[in-house]
Amino acid sequence: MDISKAPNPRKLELCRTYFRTGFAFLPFIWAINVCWFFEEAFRKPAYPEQSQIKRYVIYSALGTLLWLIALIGWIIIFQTNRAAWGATADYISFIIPMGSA
Amino acid sequence: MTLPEFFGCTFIAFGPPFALFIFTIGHDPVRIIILIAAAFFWLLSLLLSSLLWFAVIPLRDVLAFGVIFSVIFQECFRYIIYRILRSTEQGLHAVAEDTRVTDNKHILAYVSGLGFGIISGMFALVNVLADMSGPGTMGLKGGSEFFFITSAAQALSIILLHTFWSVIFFNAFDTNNYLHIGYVVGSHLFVSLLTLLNAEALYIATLLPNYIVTVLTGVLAFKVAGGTSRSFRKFITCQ
Amino acid sequence: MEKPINSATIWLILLNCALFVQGERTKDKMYQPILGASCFRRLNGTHQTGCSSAFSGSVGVLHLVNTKADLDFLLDTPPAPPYAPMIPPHLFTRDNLLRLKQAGPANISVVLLINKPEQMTTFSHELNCPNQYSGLLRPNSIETVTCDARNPTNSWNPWGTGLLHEDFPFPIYYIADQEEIEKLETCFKDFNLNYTTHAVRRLCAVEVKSFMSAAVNTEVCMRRTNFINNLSGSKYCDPLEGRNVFATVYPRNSPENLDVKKKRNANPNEKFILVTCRLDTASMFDGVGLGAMDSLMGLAILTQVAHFLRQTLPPQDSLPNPYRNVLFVTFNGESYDYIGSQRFVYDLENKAFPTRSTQTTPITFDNIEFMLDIGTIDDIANVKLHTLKSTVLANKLLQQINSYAKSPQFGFGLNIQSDVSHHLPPTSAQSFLRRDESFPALILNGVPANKFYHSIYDDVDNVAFRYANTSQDFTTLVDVSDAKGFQADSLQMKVRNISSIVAMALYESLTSKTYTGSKVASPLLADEFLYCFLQSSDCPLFKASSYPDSPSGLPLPPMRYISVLGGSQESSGWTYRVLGYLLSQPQVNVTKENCTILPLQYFAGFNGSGECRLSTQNYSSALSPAFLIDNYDWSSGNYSTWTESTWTQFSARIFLRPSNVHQVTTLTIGIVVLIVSICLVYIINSRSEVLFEDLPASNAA
Amino acid sequence: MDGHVNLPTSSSSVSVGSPSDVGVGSSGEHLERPPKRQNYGSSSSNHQEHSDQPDAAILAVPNVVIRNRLSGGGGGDGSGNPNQNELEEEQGLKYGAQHVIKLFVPVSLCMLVVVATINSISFYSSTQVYLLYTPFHELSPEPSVKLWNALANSLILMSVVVVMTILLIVLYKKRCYRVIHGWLILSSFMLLFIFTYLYLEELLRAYNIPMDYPTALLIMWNFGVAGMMAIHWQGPLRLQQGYLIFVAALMALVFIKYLPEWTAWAVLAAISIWDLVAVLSPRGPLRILVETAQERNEQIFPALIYSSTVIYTYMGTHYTPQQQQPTTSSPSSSNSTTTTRATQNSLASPETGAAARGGSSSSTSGNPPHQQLPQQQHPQQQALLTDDNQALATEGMPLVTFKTNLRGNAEAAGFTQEWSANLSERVARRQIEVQSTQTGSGQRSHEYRTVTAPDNRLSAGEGQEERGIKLGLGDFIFYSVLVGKASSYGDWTTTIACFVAILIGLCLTLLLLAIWRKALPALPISITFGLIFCFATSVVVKPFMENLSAKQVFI
Repeated sequence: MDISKAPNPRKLELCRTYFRTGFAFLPFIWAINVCWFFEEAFRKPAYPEQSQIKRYVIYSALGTLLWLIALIGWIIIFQTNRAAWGATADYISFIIPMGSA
Repeated sequence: MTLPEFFGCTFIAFGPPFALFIFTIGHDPVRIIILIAAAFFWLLSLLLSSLLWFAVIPLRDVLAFGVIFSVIFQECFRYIIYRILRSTEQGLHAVAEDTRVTDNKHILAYVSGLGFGIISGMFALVNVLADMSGPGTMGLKGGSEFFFITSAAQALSIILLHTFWSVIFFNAFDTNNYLHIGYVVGSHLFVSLLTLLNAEALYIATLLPNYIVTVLTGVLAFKVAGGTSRSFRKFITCQ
Repeated sequence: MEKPINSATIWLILLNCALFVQGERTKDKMYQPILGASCFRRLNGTHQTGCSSAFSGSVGVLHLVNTKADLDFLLDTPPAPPYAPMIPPHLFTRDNLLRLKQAGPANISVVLLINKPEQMTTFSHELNCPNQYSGLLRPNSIETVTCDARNPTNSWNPWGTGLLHEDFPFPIYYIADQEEIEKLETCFKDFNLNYTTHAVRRLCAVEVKSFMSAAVNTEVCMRRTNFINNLSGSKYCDPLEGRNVFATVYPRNSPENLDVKKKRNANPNEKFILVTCRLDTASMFDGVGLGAMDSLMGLAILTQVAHFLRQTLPPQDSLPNPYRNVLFVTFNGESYDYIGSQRFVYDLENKAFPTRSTQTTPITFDNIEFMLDIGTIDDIANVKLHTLKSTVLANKLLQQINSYAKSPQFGFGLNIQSDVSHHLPPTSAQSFLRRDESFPALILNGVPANKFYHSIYDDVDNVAFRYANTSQDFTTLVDVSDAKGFQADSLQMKVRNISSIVAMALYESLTSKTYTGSKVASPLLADEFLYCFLQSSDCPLFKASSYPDSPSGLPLPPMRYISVLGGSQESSGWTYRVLGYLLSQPQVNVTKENCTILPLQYFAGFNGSGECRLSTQNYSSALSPAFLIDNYDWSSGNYSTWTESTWTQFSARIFLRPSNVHQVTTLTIGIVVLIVSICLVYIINSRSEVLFEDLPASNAA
Repeated sequence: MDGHVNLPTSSSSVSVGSPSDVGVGSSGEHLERPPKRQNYGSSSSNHQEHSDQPDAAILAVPNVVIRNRLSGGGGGDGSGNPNQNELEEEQGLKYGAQHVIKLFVPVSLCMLVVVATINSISFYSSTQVYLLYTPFHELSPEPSVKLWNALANSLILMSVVVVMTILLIVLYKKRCYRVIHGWLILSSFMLLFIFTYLYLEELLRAYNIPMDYPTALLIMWNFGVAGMMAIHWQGPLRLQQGYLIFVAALMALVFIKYLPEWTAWAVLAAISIWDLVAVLSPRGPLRILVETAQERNEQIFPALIYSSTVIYTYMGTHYTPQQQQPTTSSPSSSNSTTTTRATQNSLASPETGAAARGGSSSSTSGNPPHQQLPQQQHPQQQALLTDDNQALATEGMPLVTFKTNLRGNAEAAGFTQEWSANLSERVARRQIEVQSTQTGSGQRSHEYRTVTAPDNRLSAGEGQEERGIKLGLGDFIFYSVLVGKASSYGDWTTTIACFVAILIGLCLTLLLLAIWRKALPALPISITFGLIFCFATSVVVKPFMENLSAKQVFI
């Protein structure tokens, strides 16, 4: 939907819902939230709900960042140590590569 | 993997058309539609010519035959497009109040020409490009090292030529300038038949004339489109 | 599509044509396929062996290696790596290959073995001690006691390089066909000579695709294959698996109690003389390798012996001990740590042989009187009888054998020496001795003379076999004086002699009467047998031993590599039929209609007329026990753990590889054109009003 | 003046709705309810409008803009002055162009995804497993056998489609919304999770990239949930569009993989024929649904229809200030419409998807996932349509923007006018007919009004993202199936030919809609063109081009 057309309370509600949903291991939702409400939070002339939206957006951004770092870190660790971990690595492998340890 | 070769040739052949599209077509839906419509008509012409080639079994190996007829068909379809677009403009005249139509015609010509060019370039090159992305290059069973790059260059010249041709062609019919019409058809035939020499890998003999023709046609199109040496000088000297 | 299309069928035609490509694509002018056989990857409990290409195929510049110098050139100063050396057999040596391996995929990405055997003297890539890590093991060691790897000259395969057990980072592709080799060489000569300018030229290169799914070792790939999360069921490797073929001279008359719940019990009265040999062979390349000398000789002799005994022995009840019988077993997968015999022993221990489905009582070790194992008979004139310890039995049999070998009546003129030591040949008997060193196993084995052991060159020529193609009856024994026109030194005669000797000795030990007849094994049978297994499955013997008018085999020799489940089990299948035919008794009064349920079986017979016979042959599984035992310790080395990796395709094609210079120039030109055109168009478009002065700005292009 | 303007706008907008829905229904025959729903809301509003239109007309007499807007809706005033019909024609067509492009882009994207996948992941180009609905596997080499296999298969599939449609009609008549909801959730869940999961797996496998379950599951979970929210609830428009395109591509891939060779082609042909029948035949299934829909005030769901615009109720509230004015001028119209609209959307939006997806999962409940796929697309057969929310948007749209837009879209006019010129009188005649039958029966003509023309007119107003055009995912899917199938033969010229042909077909469909004012299915023209060019190219053109390019001859 075109958020800029929505009434302010509605915006806040949406932003909050997205923010809360994000806690269910849904960093992507947070990312969406950030992109979606960035304009609202920082570019629009101030309105009562904006401060809250801003807060949610910032938190979502932080959450996304943390998740991103954690995920990338984990992927690096896994890919580098997969061969070394042997069976355990295989058991948590979604795709086991062909033709290599 | 010779992906470099692949991208290189792709850029050579389709870089300029791409740029043209981005800056002069992309922003305007109608132009895009005309472009695609032109492409569609070129497809029709190709279909007809290959049907002919297909039906005349004895002459299948005589490419010149197929080439000549496909050129003729293409020019016919160019004319058909011309008629359609012009009638569009009449319709516009009836409605639209501003004088857009009058100068539109060059744009329409240019757009449809580009459509012709791009699709013909694609059809000529796309499979070659696809084969290029493998690990190998041309030459195992004969064939020059420059097969791909020359193909790309030829395709580019054809694309540009089609654009210029359309501009000249449309204008010629507007002004009943049969000389120009003759020139378009003639040069098209000349270029296409010239490329027959590529089979013998006489690339200089084909590319050079082709690009000369391209430049000439470009200049002619430039004049037709209302450019003059004076305006060109102004353009260069950035006044 | 060359034919004109009529409108009625246009749709069909259209749909058809949509499916296949017509006309020549540029691709077809760039690439040329090369036919050959690829080396592939096998894994055991601890290692991976063989070769694999890169995931999307390995590409290397062709380089013809005629001398060691060429190789040095490639390894020391490669102008435009990676390369794909084309190596003739005589340079395909261990140190050369290891040097190539060390050079790494960056320099050597493919190795082509081209079939130019002129200067080749030896070509065996088996270990010096075949099955070095299995069989009769030295106490608390994983190495076999029966062979000393540190002393190759005294080993069982003195010429072995052991490359079969190396792991190569590049694919090795064997090109047998001279035309293909011609293609490669011309391509090399046309484009790759003058090495100095290699870096800046387009070069003739080869791409080999033989990517292997499995890796590391059997444990890993089996774990991954049987992995519960393996949703798509992708296989990484399959255990080597085949079928042993066994048959008895006399039909067994000890029916099994059919009650499935009851425990199976052996029949203590039954006594068997176990005559065994090995069924399979091995080689480095997929589908090539006949194992003519290294294993087919033994099989031929066993078949002859079986045939001879079947023809000469009196009815079982007239024997001094009417419960005695001869059990012929051909073990499969012996080349890979005795898969067949290990499984056989395992089954005997568990009273699982033969299976319940045969409806006969299981056999235990107590039923086995002694075992005569026919190993590799490289040189018929120089055969030894190996035993671990000197026993009465062994001496008695040796004496019997020699009595016939030397007897003037038959004039075989052979002398079988005895060898009593731990220096046992790598044959199936080791699996039995390993379980119990006192097991009465006698091994008939030739002195190693096979320079092509387990290789693609152990073929017809290696055994100097020439098919006589006398379409005479090979199902009957012939008189000793009747050579059927074979030279005395011909392979057929040699096989006839040795097998007659063995057969007579067995005859004597069974009947405890000396063999007085004048009939000996038929050289014709040997001729036909070898022809079938060395040259063409479409042969009289196979025809005779299959169902009448059943489709004849391919004009190729049967594959004798054990392969995997679902792989071609040609050799075991044919052996099954042949043994069944030669060891069965005709049932004259049974019609074809009633001759359907085993053991009754209908054979075409020599003249193809068809005859019903009472057969005794059967299969037993040759899958290593390691794959039956739950959570088996793969590195323990108790049982064979060989698996074969799965692959999607073997393919090779040659083409021209553009030089990097060329590629980079093309790319840069392209990019420059792109950028320039973008700038140009932008400028023209933005200032078009200046350029096309008499046009309003808005629409100028 | 604004007031006046607004009033007509609102009315016009409403009227817009109706044709649009028609459009929907038209190509969307299989898509059971969603179309009807929408038709529903819109057409109902239509009635109301009619009552208002007179005064609307009166208020708006001097204003051309108003006229053509109104004409967009009911012929009521249009009948007044036929020549103005031409005007509205032209202006209506002017803005067609943007919307054509707005459809080109997503359709091309969808095809791109499919073609790229086909060419990079061999999994999707090879068929070993077959759908439950294609019992004949075309294994014999005989072309004739293959042919009847294919025909039989496609027959079965089509009958499934019909059955599903009927089933849904029944369910809808019985108001079994619960069931439909269940279907919706289930099937969208399956699509977004299971098939995406398979896709991810094959993708990674194709490039032999190792990945661990935690990461994979996290990705799947995020992707799926975000998709559910975007499609069924609320999310950024771009995100929703992206998800819809991806879902369509996924479905197309499934068809390409699990349909036997010739069956795929047969099904394409059959579907487009069925499309034609269901839309144009007087007793087409769509029709029945439309009528039932009209008895209830219901509206199409946003799910499963690609929309180039925003489709949410909340804007209505946003506009309240401006709405005041219209209400004052003519309370009955704008008030009623807006309110109803709001309510409709709120309840409808979830259901639409349900209807669409519902058909599928219901029938196939209990089948393995890939077998369920086939069905899922039937419901999604939707054609062009606009949502009446545009009405909302149009309300309070200042006249100025409209005028500027006129200038802005000059070329648009330039392009489309040609057609209007050729067809003007014919259209005029049509119009007259329509108006003459402006009575109860006249409604029909309303319902079957096309979307584009009015829609475009609206689009003249504010930014493009505001108002737009919708295309059913079904069309996406089958276009992509066609192109993907063509590309699976490894010949790019064929692929390109199909692509161009389909786009042109789409153009024509839109034009015809704009000109005929009669609901047209979106599949037939494009698919026919596509099929013709696919086979013609691969049989006739390809050899020719290959000979040429092998010799480097350029024409």
